[in-house]
Amino acid sequence: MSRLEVKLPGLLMKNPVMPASGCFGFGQEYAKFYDLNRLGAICVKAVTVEQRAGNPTPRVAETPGGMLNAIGLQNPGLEHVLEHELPWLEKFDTPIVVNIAGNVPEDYKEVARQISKVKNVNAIELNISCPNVKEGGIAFGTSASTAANLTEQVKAVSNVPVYVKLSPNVTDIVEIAKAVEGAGADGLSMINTLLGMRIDLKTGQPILANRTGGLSGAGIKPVAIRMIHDVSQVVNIPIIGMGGIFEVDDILEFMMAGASAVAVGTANFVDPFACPNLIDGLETRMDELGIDTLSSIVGRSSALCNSNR
Amino acid sequence: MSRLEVKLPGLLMKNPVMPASGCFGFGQEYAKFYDLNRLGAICVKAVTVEQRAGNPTPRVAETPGGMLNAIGLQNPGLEHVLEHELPWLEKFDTPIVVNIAGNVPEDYKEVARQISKVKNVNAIELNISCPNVKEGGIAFGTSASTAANLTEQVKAVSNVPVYVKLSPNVTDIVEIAKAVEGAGADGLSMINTLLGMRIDLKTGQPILANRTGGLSGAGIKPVAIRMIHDVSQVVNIPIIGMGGIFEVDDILEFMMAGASAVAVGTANFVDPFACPNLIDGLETRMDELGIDTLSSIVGRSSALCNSNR
Amino acid sequence: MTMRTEDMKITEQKEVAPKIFKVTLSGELAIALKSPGQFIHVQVDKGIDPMLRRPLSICDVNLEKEELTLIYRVEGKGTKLLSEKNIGDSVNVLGPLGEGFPIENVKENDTCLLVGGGVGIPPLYYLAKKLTNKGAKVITILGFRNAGDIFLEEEFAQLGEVIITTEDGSKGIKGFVTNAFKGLSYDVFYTCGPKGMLRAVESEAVTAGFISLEERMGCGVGACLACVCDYTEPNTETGKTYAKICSDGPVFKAGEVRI
Amino acid sequence: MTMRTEDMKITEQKEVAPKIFKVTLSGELAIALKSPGQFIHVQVDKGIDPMLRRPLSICDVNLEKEELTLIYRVEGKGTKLLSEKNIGDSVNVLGPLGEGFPIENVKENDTCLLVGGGVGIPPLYYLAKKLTNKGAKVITILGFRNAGDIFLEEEFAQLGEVIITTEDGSKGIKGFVTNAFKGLSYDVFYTCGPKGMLRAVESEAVTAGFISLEERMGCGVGACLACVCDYTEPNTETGKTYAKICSDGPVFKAGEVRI
Ligand SMILES: Cc1cc2nc3c(=O)[nH]c(=O)nc-3n(C[C@H](O)[C@H](O)[C@H](O)COP(=O)(O)OP(=O)(O)OC[C@H]3O[C@@H](n4cnc5c(N)ncnc54)[C@H](O)[C@@H]3O)c2cc1C
Ligand SMILES: Cc1cc2nc3c(=O)[nH]c(=O)nc-3n(C[C@H](O)[C@H](O)[C@H](O)COP(=O)(O)OP(=O)(O)OC[C@H]3O[C@@H](n4cnc5c(N)ncnc54)[C@H](O)[C@@H]3O)c2cc1C
Ligand SMILES: Cc1cc2nc3c(=O)[nH]c(=O)nc-3n(C[C@H](O)[C@H](O)[C@H](O)COP(=O)(O)O)c2cc1C
Ligand SMILES: Cc1cc2nc3c(=O)[nH]c(=O)nc-3n(C[C@H](O)[C@H](O)[C@H](O)COP(=O)(O)O)c2cc1C
Ligand code: FES
Ligand code: FES
Repeated sequence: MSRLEVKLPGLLMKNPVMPASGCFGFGQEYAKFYDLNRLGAICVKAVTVEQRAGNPTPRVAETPGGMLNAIGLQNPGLEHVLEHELPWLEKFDTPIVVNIAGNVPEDYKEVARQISKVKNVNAIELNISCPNVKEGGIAFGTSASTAANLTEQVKAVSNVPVYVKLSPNVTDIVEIAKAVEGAGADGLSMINTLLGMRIDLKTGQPILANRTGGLSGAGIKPVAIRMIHDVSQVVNIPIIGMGGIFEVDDILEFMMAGASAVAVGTANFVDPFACPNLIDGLETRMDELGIDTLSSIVGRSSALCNSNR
Repeated sequence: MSRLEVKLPGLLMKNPVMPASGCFGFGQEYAKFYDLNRLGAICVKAVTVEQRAGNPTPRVAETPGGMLNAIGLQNPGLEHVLEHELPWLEKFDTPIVVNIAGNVPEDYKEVARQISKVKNVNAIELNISCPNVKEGGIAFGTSASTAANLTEQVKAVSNVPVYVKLSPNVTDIVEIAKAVEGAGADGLSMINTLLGMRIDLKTGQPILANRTGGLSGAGIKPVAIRMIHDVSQVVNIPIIGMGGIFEVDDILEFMMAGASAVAVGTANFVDPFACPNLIDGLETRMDELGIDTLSSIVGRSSALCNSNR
Repeated sequence: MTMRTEDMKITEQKEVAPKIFKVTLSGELAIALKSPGQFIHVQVDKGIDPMLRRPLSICDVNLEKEELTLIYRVEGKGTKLLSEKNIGDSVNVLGPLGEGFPIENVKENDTCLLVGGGVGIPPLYYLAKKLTNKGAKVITILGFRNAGDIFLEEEFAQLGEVIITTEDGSKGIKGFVTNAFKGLSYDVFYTCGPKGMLRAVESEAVTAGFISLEERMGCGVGACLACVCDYTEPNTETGKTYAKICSDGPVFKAGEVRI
Repeated sequence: MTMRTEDMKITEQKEVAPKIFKVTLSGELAIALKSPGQFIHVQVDKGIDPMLRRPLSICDVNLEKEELTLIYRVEGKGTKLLSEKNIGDSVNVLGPLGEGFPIENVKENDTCLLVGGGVGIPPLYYLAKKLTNKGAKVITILGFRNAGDIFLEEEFAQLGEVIITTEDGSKGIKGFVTNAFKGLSYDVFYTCGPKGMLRAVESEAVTAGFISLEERMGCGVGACLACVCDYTEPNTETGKTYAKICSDGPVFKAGEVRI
């Protein structure tokens, strides 16, 4: 096993880095910059049954150390993804994770059923945490019982492992994580964006047409680390960690906090080469810190915490 | 009435800027840099019945665009504050807000009863949102009914207006705000810090001795703006806004979002002159934006929202 | 593949009108341009604040010196920081991005009407050069708020007729760019500027033409869907109902998308 | 009041040992110093990342030229950024802060033992100068990891006897600073360095002395309570059970606080 390899349900990753859903389209744009086989995995934009138009523009606003987005799950719909996007990805031999969303449980199930039959789909990421849509999305992610119920239904129709993507906009993320684990989730993805707003001083109105948006970027990292740490202490399923990863050290920090792999979102916008650059920087930094293999530090903080008690 | 003046229950402020609790001690340190009369008000560190030792060190850690703190409500205790800190503040004629905390409702009531009798105390800030103590603190701030109950009890024994300081670490801050308003709160302070963590890569352990800490600083501003906006749409009591105020524009953004005054925390550490500098910059920026008086923009976004529907 | 990132060195930086700066950047990226109207995504500073890149149109290209020129207005934090960079400093540039103004169908002696407002004017300059190179005739209408704001007038004048409009009438025709349309005849139009202006131009113009849009952007390369606009009709080739301004645009056929 | 903030200009910046830099800052703040062992709180960069100031001890002061010198190790982001600043650049400095080493009670011909480890050494240099100015005799023990890390040796040698210890024995006495204590006689000791070293020095030393502590800081001025440590006994004057390292310290009487 190589130093960078990590193994998660459905995902044998040559390195722990995948792009985060919604920040990488279906891969075609960034394939113009580098070979996507360099990635540990690819996580694509949320897919819904029908094509979705998303929210009006402006859809993004900058914040100190971060950005808000309110895309609103715009996507070409399940059929188009099955016919065009996933086939295009067949030429790569890196695992594919498909993020799925919907308004009602039936929508999620429909997407999960069909997507998980596709031969190059290795896992589903169940998005119960999109803050930018009126129905579905975050509404499923803020109640433990609703989240567990949806997880169970989606698991029942999926042929591939299901990672549940949690919302940080909750009082007790540990409770929700435990509930979805109990409902059969194979893993967790955390965190989605924090709800935020920016006001345009010239108009006194929110910059985003949707008024609120999801906060991502460097500034949210400590919130993600805290939640991943807390959740990794109590669940026995792996966590894909994300939220503000911009530097090589951030990857190691997420893994020490309890993540088994990581996803990089906003950083792709700052530098289209963010993912391969981070991957390339990992080994040197591991040498400096005396880390032999990544698999040895995964959940290290969790292990140490336990032995400290 | 001057351009910068704002009027809140118990607080006639010559400008909308006060230091945030815990970031300004009891005023003595920053009085070495400038005349505290320049401030719109002064909010002092949390006071508890007994002297408290707080958490072990390290108590602070830096994050991208922010910082974590886990002071743990260290303070010299009610008696000392009554005998030394508040009398020292008598020489200023700017309103004083005292932040109070405790482990159980009786503690809060005891501090509120005694503090609100002091002649230079103009308001109480009820801290139900400290993330860094085991008992009390945030535990009161994450349940609407507990928060309302405590508010009611403290109101009953207070001779001065009570501002309830809300925690952002909740699923539904609007519900909590409405509950404390219903329980008699005269105003709200929001937001306290977001729970966060940083890991030291050399040890694999959290940097803070307390493991988790409260995230403050520029990066949390959009979260604060969102919460203040949402709450200001439904409550009829004023909001003191805080969370990442570093620039003059931030003050205006908070006020347009729905705040009636603002508090500046972490920025004091970056620049001891942060508060007076922000105050000095307000009028020029108001001129540029064509804002006549601050009282005219307070809650402007709230008013506009309503008219948009 | 021509899109890339590159640290480009500033070889010129000057204020050409109040708050309007002209900056010249040197690097190989300059020669990768496909068409006038393309833009670059500029990282004005390392670090996390500002976080996002800033989209700025390419105003001129010097292929020999491997330089490109931008003209930008200082709006907020990012453009302010850019204006504070000095000659010799570098900025990281992602580009060239987007689909620019098509000029393939313009024939020698065709008359092209170029209509620009404010910082929508810069991309029209390289367009004007390309068109005149092809032997086409260029008439340019440049709209400004007032006489003090005017820039690029002389440069355009060397390529053809220039009509200035100012909102306050302090120079040229008073009012908006469309006030200058009367009596002009042309074969195609190209326009870039604020949305209101684009709408007015689209409805006043009597020929086919092309408009260049602006929108807040995330990635700049088509991956994040921050910058979409709706096609008036689903795109005939792809069936798509929306376009990404960063990669399908910023230039569209007039009438092709809703503005 | 002497505490202030000031943009100080860098007049010297050089690497004196691997990752150890010496920087000289010019400005009026330099002459506001009260005592050796005080520190300044340096804003290494404008902007929000890094956000907090960095506490660094004053290593030397030139009153005539209004300059102060720091010696710092590149640890993380902040010190790295500082090391990348060039001569002519400015950094904002808050200071001078804290209570330094008391020297009032040192008499002519007293022998003072100065014990420093790593980047705890710099503040001892200005102390040594002050002490020798008073006519006291200074013996300095400087502890390093290995011979390559050594800095300030010659400077201290000009002021008195210097004993070097290295952990790997590559120069001087092998082991820790306390290995050099045997046979020394002195009237007072002063020490600064890692906590383990301070504890060892405190327990080995046979006279009264002073220790200088480090702690992560927020404000640097006593307002945020980030940097506290416990008094071994509640302070006799104030009844306080804790001290703020930034304002009550960083220097304490040996035994006064728990380390
Ligand atoms: C394709 C394209 C080409 C452009 N070409 C030019 C040009 O040649 N000259 C010029 O002066 N301006 C141009 N603009 C507008 C320019 O991008 C904005 O003025 C600039 O991004 C503002 O950044 P700021 O940091 O100064 O303002 P801020 O308000 O601090 O910016 C905050 C965020 O909002 C975005 N933003 C703000 N205003 C705009 C806007 N009008 N369009 C897109 N994003 C915006 C910024 O990019 C940033 O992400 C162009 C925009 C686009 C989309
Ligand atoms: C009173 C005092 C005097 C000091 N004098 C010197 C000196 O003369 N020379 C020198 O090389 N170092 C000195 N230090 C240590 C120096 O402050 C840290 O090495 C430095 O802050 C690290 O910053 P960074 O950005 O490089 O590291 P990072 O790890 O990126 O810093 C992150 C945060 O942790 C804080 N931090 C990290 N390590 C320390 C530490 N050891 N002490 C306090 N805060 C820390 C930083 O200030 C910052 O807030 C002193 C510390 C104190 C408290
Ligand atoms: C523009 C944008 C679009 C996003 N779309 C999705 C999405 O479709 N599904 C999803 O689960 N998360 C989505 N996210 C959230 C990211 O996957 C990620 O959880 C979040 O941005 C935090 O990571 P970052 O700080 O590295 O960006 C989106 C984020 C951004 C910025
Ligand atoms: C070091 C520190 C100590 C704090 N102590 C308190 C406190 O005692 N009581 C309280 O209500 N809030 C406390 N806070 C929270 C601040 O008052 C404020 O709500 C928060 O820091 C957000 O504002 P800022 O981003 O401007 O710092 C503290 C914050 C910091 C950074
Ligand atoms: S900016 Fe990301 S798709 Fe256009
Ligand atoms: S750093 Fe704030 S009290 Fe010492």
